[in-house]
Amino acid sequence: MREIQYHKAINEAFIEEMERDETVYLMGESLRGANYPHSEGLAKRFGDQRVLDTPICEAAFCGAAVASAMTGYRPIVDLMFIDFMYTAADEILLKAPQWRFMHGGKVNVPVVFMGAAGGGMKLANEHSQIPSSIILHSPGIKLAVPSTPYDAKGLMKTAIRDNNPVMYFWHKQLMAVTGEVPEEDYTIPFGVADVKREGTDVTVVAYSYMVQLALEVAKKLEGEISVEVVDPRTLEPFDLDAVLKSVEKTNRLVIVDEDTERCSFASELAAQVVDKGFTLLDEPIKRVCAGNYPIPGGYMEQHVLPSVEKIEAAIRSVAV
Amino acid sequence: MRLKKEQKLTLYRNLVRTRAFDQLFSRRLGLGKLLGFWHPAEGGEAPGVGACSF
Amino acid sequence: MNDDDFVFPAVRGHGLPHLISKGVDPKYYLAEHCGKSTGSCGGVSTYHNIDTEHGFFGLAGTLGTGFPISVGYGMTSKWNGKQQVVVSCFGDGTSNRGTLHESFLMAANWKLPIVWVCENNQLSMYVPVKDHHPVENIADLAFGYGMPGEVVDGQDVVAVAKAVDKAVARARAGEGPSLIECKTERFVTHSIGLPDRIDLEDRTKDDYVELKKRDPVVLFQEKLLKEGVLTQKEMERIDQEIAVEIDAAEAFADAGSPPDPSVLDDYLYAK
Amino acid sequence: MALEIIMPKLAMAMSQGTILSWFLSQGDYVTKGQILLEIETEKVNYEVEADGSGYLHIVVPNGETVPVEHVIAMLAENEEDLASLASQITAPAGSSSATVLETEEVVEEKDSALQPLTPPKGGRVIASPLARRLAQQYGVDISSLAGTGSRGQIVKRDVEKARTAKPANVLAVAAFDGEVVNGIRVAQTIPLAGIRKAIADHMQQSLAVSAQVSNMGEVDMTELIRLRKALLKQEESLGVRVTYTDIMVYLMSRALRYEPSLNASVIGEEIKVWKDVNVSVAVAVQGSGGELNLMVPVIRNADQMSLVEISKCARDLILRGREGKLTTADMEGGTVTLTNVGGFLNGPLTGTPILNQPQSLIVGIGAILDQPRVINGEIMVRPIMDFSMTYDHRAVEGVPVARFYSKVRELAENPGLLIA
Repeated sequence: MREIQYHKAINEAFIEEMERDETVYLMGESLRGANYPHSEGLAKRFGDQRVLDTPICEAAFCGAAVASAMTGYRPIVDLMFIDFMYTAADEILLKAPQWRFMHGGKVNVPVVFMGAAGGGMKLANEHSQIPSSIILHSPGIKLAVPSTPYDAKGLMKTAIRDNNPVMYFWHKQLMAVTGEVPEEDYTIPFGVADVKREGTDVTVVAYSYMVQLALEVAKKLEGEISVEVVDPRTLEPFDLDAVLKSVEKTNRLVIVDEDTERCSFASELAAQVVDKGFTLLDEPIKRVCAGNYPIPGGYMEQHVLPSVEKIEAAIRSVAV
Repeated sequence: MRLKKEQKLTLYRNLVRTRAFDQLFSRRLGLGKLLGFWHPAEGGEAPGVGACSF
Repeated sequence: MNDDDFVFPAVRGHGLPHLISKGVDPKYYLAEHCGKSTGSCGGVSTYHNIDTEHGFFGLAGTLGTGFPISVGYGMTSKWNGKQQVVVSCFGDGTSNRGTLHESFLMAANWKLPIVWVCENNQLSMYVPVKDHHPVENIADLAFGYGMPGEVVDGQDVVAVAKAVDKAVARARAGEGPSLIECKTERFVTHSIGLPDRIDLEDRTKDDYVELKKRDPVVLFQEKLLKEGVLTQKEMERIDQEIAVEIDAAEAFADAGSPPDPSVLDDYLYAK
Repeated sequence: MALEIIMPKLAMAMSQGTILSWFLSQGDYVTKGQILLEIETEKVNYEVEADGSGYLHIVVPNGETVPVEHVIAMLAENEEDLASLASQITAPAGSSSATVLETEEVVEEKDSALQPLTPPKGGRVIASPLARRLAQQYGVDISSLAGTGSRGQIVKRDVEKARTAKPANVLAVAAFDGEVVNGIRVAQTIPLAGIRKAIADHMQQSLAVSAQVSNMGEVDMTELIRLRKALLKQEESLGVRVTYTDIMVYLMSRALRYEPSLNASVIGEEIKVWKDVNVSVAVAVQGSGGELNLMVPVIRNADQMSLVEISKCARDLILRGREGKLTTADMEGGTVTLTNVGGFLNGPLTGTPILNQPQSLIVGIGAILDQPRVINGEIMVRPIMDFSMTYDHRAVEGVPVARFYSKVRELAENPGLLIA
C-alpha cells in the first residue's frame, strides 16, 4: 500500500468530500494561498465560492458557519492554530454545540472546526495548546484527535459527513509523518478505539501525537514490560469499553494527555475507570499530562509537556 | 414605495397584535405564569414591525 | 420580504414584533416560555424560538449573536440562487459588541444581501445611549464599511417600512448590505421586575406622559383613521379578533405539559 | 406484612448505632432509595436509604442508641397496616416472637470452640480492588497475606500464590474433571483413618455391645439463667465466664450422688460402679482439612469441684482441644458424658446420643428456647432446654435413670438446694 504524509491525507479527505458533496466548503484565513499544505490546490480545483479566505474575524466566520450549516451547507472552518478558538469561544463552545439542543432538535448544525494543535516546537503558549478538555466540557460538539495519516483521513471524512458540530485537532508534530493510506474510499467511525500495539502488563491510553511517544516507550520496554497502547481516535464519543477491556487484561492504566493536567480528559477517564472498572485495578491510575502552567517557549517547554521519560516512569511505577 | 390600503392595515394589525402579545407575556411573568425573564418591547414595536411586515 | 428571507430579531419583546410581522404564530413561543413540550423548541429552552418555514432559524440570549449568524445567512442566500435577503435587527446596546464590526466587515467585503436594522431606543438597560456610544447616530458606522446608512423615525412604522423596503431591494439586487437606524423609545422597564431607571434616576409619571405622546400604535391609528383607511368599527373588530387569538394562545400554552426527559438525548446529537 | 428497617451493621466492629436524625416523620410515604435518616456509629455518620416503599412507622426515635440489626422502623404497605403498627404496644425489642433466648451464651461457647482465628488486631487490610474481588472469589483470607504492590497493597499475584498453596475447593463450573462415584460428583474424599476411623469404630462398637435406651426430656432453665447472669457479673473476680455446659456438668455430678448406680461401666462380666465422678465433655474441633472432629476430654472428680473449678477446667480442655494439644490422659477415665449441641441450633432438637464406651450414661443438652408451659394451671413462657439421656440397660435400670432425671430438674429449678 502507498505511504503518504499526515497533512496530505487530510488534503485528500477534503478533495474527496468536496467532490462528493458540493455543499461542503472551506473557510478560514489564508487557505487559498495555502498557509498549511492541507489546503493546497483546493482553490484552483473548486473555485472561489468553496475555498474562502476570511478577514481575521474568528467570531464572525465561526458564527456565520453555524448559520450556514443550518441553512443547507457543510462548512469546514480552519482556525489555523486551534489556540485562536478562544476568540470565538461563544460561537464554538456555546452556539454551535447548543443550537440544535436549545431549539428542540428542529435544525442540525453540520459544521467542522479544525486547527493545528499541540506543542513540542517551542512556539510557546498561543501556538502550542491542545485544549481537548474545554471541548469535552461543551456537550454537543464531537472531538476527533487522529494520530496517524490513515486515521487523519478517515476521521476527517467522517467529521464532514457527520450532521453535528465536530472539532478536529490535527497535531503539528505529525504533519510530515508518513503512513499507509489505501487508495479506495474509506471512513473511520467515531467512538471506536484502535489498539495500536498489543500488550499484557500495562495499558497506556494516549491520543494524537502522544500515541507516537507511547509507542516509542512501549518498544523500549519490550521484553521487560509488555505495554498495550490504546488510541481512542475520538474523545467524544469515547470508546470506554475498549479501555476497560484492555485494563481487564493488564489491571494497570496510564493515561497520556498533552492537555493541561487539572480537569483534563485524562482526569475524566481516570474517574470513569475507577467508577466502571474499579475491581479491575491492581494499581492506582497514572496520568501523564502537561503541567499546570502556561506552555512556555524557549527551552522550557520540555519541562511542562509529557515526555518519553515521564511516560516510562509512570509505566514503571505501576508495573512493580 | 407607496403603501396600499391593505398594506397599511397589515402594518396596523401587526403593531396591535405585537403590543397585545407583548403585554400578555409581561402580565403572565408578573403572575408567575411565565418562566425566565421578559424584556418588553412596549413603545419600540415600530422598527420590528416596519422591517418585517413586507 | 418573502417567507424564506432570513430574519434575526432584536431582543426586546424577544423578537415578537419581527416574528409576528413575519408570520410566526406566537402561541408556540408562549408555550415554550412556559416550558411546555408543545413549545416551539419542545419546551427545553425557556426563551429560545424557531420557525424555519418563515426564515427564522432561532435566536440567542447572548447579545450580538445575530451579527455572525446573519453573515452566515447572507452567505447561504448569496450561493443558493434563491436571492433571499437577511434582515438583521439589534438594539443600540447590542451594537456595542465586537461581533458587529467583524460581521459588518465580512458582509460589506463579500457584498452579502443583509439589511442591518438598528433599533435605537436610546437605552441599554439603565445606561443612556450617550454614555455608551460616542456619536449621535449609530448609522454613521455604515460609512466605515462602505455601505449606505440612514436614520429614520422609529416611531413611524411607515417610514421604517419604506426605508427597509429600499434596502431589501438593494440587497436583493446584489448591491450588498445597508444600515438603517430607527430612533425609537422604551416605554417600560428593561425587564419586568426591575426599576425603570435611567442612570441613577427612576422614570417619573411625567416622563411616561411625555413618552406616550409618541406611541407608535396611537400615532398610526390616528393617521389611518384620518386617512379613512381605518374605521372605528374596523378597529374594534381587529381588537376583538386579537383578544380571541390571545385567549386561544393562553389556552394552548396552559394545556401543554413539560417534555419527557428522554428528549434531551434526542436533541443533543443529530443521527 | 410491613418491611422492617434495621440498624445497619456497617463496620466489622460496629455493635450499635445512634439515630442522629430522621429526615421524614411518622406516616410519611417513602419511596425506594429515598434517604430516611442519618445514623452515627463510632467511626462514621451514615445516611440510611429505604429499600422499599411504604408508609413510615418510626420505632426508634432520634437520639436513641440500639444494637445493630435492631428494628428501627417499619414500612407499612398501606394506611391500615400503618395504623395497626402504630397502635401495637411495641414489645421490648426482640422478645415478642419465640426467639432463642440466651443462646448467645451457648453460641458464644460454640464461637470459642470453632471460630477461626479472628483477623489480627490493628490496621485495615490494604489490598487492590482486584485482589479483594479475587480473594472473595477464591475464598482466600487476605488478612493473612503480605502485599507486594507498589504501595505495599496486596495484589492479584499475592492472592493467586495464596490460592494455589491451598487445595482448590473452588466449585468447578465448567466440565467436572474430578472423581465421580456411581454417577455422583465427589467434592472431597476423607480417608476413614486416624481420628476419623477411631470415632467411627467406637460409635459402631458402642451400639453393638450395649443395650442402649434413650429417654428424651427437658429442663426449665429459668433459675439457672438467673444464676448464670449473676455469675457473669462476677466474671472478673471469678476469673472465668461460666457457661451452661459447666453448670450442667456441676448439676450432673451432684445428681449422681443420689443415683451412684448410673456412674458405672460393664467391664468383661462385671459392672464396675465407679467412686470417681469423671465427666467427659464432648467438643467438636475443626480438623486441618476443615472437617469437624469429636474430641471428648474428661473433667476428673467433677463432683468434688466447685462450679468455677469445673468452668476453668473445661475452658482449658476445650482450648487445648482446639489447638490439638489434648493428651491421651486428658481423654481417659471418663465415667459419664455430657454433649451439648445447643450451640448449633436455632430451634428445639432432642436426640439419642451414643454411649461413650465403656460408660453407661450419656446426657445430651440442646438449645434453650422460650416455650409455652402450664405452670399452676396457667400458661407461662418458660426457657426450656432439651435434655436427652441414653443409658446401657445392661448396667443400669430405668428407674434410677428416671430418678436421676427428676433430681436434675429439681436442682435446676431450685439451685439453692445445691448449697443446702
